[in-house]
Amino acid sequence: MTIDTGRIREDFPILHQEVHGRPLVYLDNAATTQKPQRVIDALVRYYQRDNANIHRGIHQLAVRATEQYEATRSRVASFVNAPDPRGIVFTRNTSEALNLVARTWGDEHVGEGDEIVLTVMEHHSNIVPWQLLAQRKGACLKYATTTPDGRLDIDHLRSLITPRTRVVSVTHASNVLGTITPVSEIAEMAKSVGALFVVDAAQSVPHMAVDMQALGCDVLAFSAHKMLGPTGVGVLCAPPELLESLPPFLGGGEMISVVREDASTWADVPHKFEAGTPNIGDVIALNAALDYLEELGMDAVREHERDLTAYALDRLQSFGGITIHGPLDVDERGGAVSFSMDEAHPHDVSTIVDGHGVAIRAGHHCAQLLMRHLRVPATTRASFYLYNEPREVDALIDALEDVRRVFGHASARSAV
Amino acid sequence: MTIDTGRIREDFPILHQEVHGRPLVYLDNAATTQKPQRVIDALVRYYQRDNANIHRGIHQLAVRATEQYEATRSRVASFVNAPDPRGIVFTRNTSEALNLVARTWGDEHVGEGDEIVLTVMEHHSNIVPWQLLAQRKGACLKYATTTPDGRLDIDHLRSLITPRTRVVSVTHASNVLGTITPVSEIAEMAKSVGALFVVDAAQSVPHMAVDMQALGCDVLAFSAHKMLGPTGVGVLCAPPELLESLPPFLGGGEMISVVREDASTWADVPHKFEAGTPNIGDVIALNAALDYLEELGMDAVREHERDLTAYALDRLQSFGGITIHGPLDVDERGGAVSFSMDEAHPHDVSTIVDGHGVAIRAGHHCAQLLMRHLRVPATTRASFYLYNEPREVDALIDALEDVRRVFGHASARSAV
Amino acid sequence: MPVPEVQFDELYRELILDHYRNPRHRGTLDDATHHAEGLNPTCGDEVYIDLVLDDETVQQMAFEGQGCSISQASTSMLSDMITGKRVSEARDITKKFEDMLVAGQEPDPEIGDLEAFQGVAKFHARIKCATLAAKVLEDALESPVSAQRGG
Amino acid sequence: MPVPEVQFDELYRELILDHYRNPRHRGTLDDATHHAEGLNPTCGDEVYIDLVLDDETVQQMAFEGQGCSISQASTSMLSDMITGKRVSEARDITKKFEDMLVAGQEPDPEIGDLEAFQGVAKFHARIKCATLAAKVLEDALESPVSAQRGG
Ligand SMILES: Cc1ncc(COP(=O)(O)O)c(C=O)c1O
Ligand SMILES: Cc1ncc(COP(=O)(O)O)c(C=O)c1O
Repeated sequence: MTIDTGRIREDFPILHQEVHGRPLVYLDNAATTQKPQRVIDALVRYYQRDNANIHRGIHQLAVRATEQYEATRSRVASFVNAPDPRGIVFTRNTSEALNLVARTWGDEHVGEGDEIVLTVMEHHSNIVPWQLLAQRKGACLKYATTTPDGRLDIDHLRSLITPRTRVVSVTHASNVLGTITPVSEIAEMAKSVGALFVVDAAQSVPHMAVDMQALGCDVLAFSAHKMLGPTGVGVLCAPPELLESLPPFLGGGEMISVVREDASTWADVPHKFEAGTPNIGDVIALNAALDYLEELGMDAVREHERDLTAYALDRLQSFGGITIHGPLDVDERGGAVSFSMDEAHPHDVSTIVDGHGVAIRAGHHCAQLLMRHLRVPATTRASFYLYNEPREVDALIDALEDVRRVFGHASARSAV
Repeated sequence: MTIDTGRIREDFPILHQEVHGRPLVYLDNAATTQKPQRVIDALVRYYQRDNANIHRGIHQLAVRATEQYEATRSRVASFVNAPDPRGIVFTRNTSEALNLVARTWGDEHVGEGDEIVLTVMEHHSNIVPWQLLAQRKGACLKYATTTPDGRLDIDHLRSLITPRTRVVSVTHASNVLGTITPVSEIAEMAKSVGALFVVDAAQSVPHMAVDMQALGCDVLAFSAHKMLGPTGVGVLCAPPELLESLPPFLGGGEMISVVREDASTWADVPHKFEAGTPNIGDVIALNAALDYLEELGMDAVREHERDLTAYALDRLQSFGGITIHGPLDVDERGGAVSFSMDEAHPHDVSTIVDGHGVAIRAGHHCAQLLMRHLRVPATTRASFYLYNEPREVDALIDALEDVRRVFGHASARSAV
Repeated sequence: MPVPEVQFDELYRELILDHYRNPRHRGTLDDATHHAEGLNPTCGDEVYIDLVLDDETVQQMAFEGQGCSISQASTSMLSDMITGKRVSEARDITKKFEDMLVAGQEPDPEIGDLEAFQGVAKFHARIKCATLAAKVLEDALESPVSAQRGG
Repeated sequence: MPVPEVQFDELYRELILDHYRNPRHRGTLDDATHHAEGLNPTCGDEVYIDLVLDDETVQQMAFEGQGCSISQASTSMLSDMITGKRVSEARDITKKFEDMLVAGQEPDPEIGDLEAFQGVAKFHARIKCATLAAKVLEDALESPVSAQRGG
């Protein structure tokens, strides 16, 4: 099955607008994706028909809301082939999921002199929680580097893993380089020293079929808003036994069993990790996003993005004066394409491109370590999703020509 | 200005449905409130027109989303008269806001033998985070009791405050008893010993005009979903200087300034406390809820609920065989009315009442300490909001008659 | 007052209300050989079960607890049903009772009066009230008192 | 290729591009009496400013930094503008420059060439790029080097 973007784009009302008098070309999907009408309808339906607080209510609305909320949990588990729905915790976003693991598992199992292995291409959300843990515990952080062509240097990663390694946490797909990492291989390295293996799947689960058990990771984290779902929902997946062994993260309503004056006992997982009223409406709407993705098929999504990425890499390379950061082989990468233009800073590129209705991102992409590693202050990034079309790549290239006109003009003049 | 529920109910699509063949009567507003079409429209508009990740984007959608997100922050600050929008942090819910304070301020300032003063009527969300803190630090918890008529025993509270008191955290309005607490008076007690004064305003901000600076508290916490807003947004209000002095809570994107391999520096408040992609859509929709409330006027909302509560207390008292928990004077209470029926357990009451289309709540209401204090296993609770009408109280009373028929019938029969 | 669509008589069968009003086997057993307790955190129902097991047979059962009619009546009725039965039969009855409630199966004749709870299956928020006793009983059958004291 | 609706020539005025290509006063000052640095965390722009203040006058200014055309050109142009001015005048210019950008006010004649940045006020995401130099300069004017070394 292939993706018919003509039909698909009908489902995304936001795409049918003009920006600065030009049709919107949305190429900032690594930051967040747009939502199909079906997801918006799910929100509307929830608030117009079923809204109630969950878990404790006996009345009809509470029963309906609870059943729909829990249905998303089961659906998420099967979407990534997690071992058990009881191992699915809804957080605000990927960042919170990673913090949860660092706070609970980390504080229990990481001690002075222990090692946490990351990579230089991690998003800040997969760095800072571990830094804070390392500071609390006197542990140390090690970063695997990348190869000159932008892949993960797996030999370097292997050399960092020692018997003192307690946590290995890596991104499954880089939000800057696009690089897909060999997660199963890393899983074995982590397992061989008994380290917890965490995968930041924020950029993989939305774009390809991910089977958590096949990957062999202990923890998988991702965000609904990057996969057609609403903002405000993150997912933490782990085996329920792992979660059961952890101390609580946030305290409050819903996560307790018995509260006494001096101490309390905890509810069963996953509720133990969902303190207070959850983001019920958005969790329920996530189910509609998963519906949408499953109907298309994640393999078709992957194939579509691979083709589009190949086309984009091609056009950028033949444009000239552009450095592409990350692998050029589309089998080793996802659809986030970062580049630098000789004549202009990424922010200037982004401003001019925006003037053409083309939304891309410029900056450090929450990956300052990688920027330093690449020796660039920032990059320009275009990132694709299932509704993007080759003509949108063309629109980007046209806009880049305008960047060259504005900035090239200046250099021509200054040469006079 | 008074509230015209006839007109208002037009704005709430969910209210116009039948449940079990009877018109829905929604009296579970302390758990969560329903949403006016305007709030639903704001969500739809955001996802159909403006959706983008905020703060780092240069393109049009990112600019629009960022401006609307920050506009809600300013609006929230003025809604509760907080000292500065930079002191408004968006969390998932009240529970997370309270955990944030306990983790950051608590871990910095509370030590062994220090005291944390709460009340027996606190929601678990205002107990468990402090218990976890006390356990981490070897601090001790003290609980102010209630008077026999269900008010806070202010003399008892005063007697608990000592020079070792580091935190005083109390609810502004009880979600079980309805009781409104004398917050300004408690603020002075807390200030006199230099304790941090935290107010759980989850049940007050939605129902009455709250002026944070007039109350004199350091921290105010509440939830959007209890005040016409979507699920998934909580608010923490504090002076920006207080927040600046705190260590970070969650680490990740958006909350950093510079990330280096071994350590990082933090963004300015409030961003330092908003790690990762926030719940952008729902924060923006909260603004529409505040619009709605401000147009009605919080004094009118309060008056409407007071009248309705008076009517409900009256009808329940004259029903007979019912014990009302909490003050009977409507000037000292909000619209959460808990009661026990002689002949039936709250869950049985709730099931039968639901059969009449009336949504109420039964259970411990996340207030197990209070249940023990009241010597009841659970209570039945009806709670009102701006769209409720006296005829809905009548519907509840009719349903309670059916409870009496079912359970009274049995006792009559067993007497044969 | 119009009669509601929901048939409460299906849920609150006379037999259930009778066990709620007049619980059988309520109390504790000084010579209990097995014991377990359980709590339904979502609604606060509590059940404590004492058993005297002898020769693979349930000689006696007693319970304490608090909660709604469904949780208390089901415990009472279960105690009636299993007293004098072999442990394996008690397990069987408990399992079939749960199957009726959770999986919505037609009641097995073996569960006797417990079929009165069949209506609960339709009230999703109340199923846990009815399965609490079953869970605690299953637990008690596995939990010798001496082991608890020793542990 | 159709011409876009947005008038980039308003933003990228020739004078700005010229300062970006050929920054004035770039470097450091060994005998700096005042110093400050600033970072725009949302976009990574960096500016470092050295000053020699003497007799309440800005004798010299030099800067280093990296970032977009707006952040670097504005620093360059500011350095041109304030060199030789009294400290109070430098503050005044800086303030008026910010007023134009943030408050959207008409440029005060006193800010001279800096009025080239007026177009930035319409590009909300870029205002911070232009105010960075102003903020770091204000900071530098208050930050004697000796105090920093001492502190
Ligand atoms: C008084 C009080 N505090 C705190 C909370 C917790 O709010 P949330 O579940 O939104 O975190 C509630 C809501 O149930 C409440 O009524
Ligand atoms: C690889 C990666 N990890 C983590 C995150 C953080 O996701 P969120 O902002 O939803 O917490 C992102 C999103 O920017 C990402 O691309």
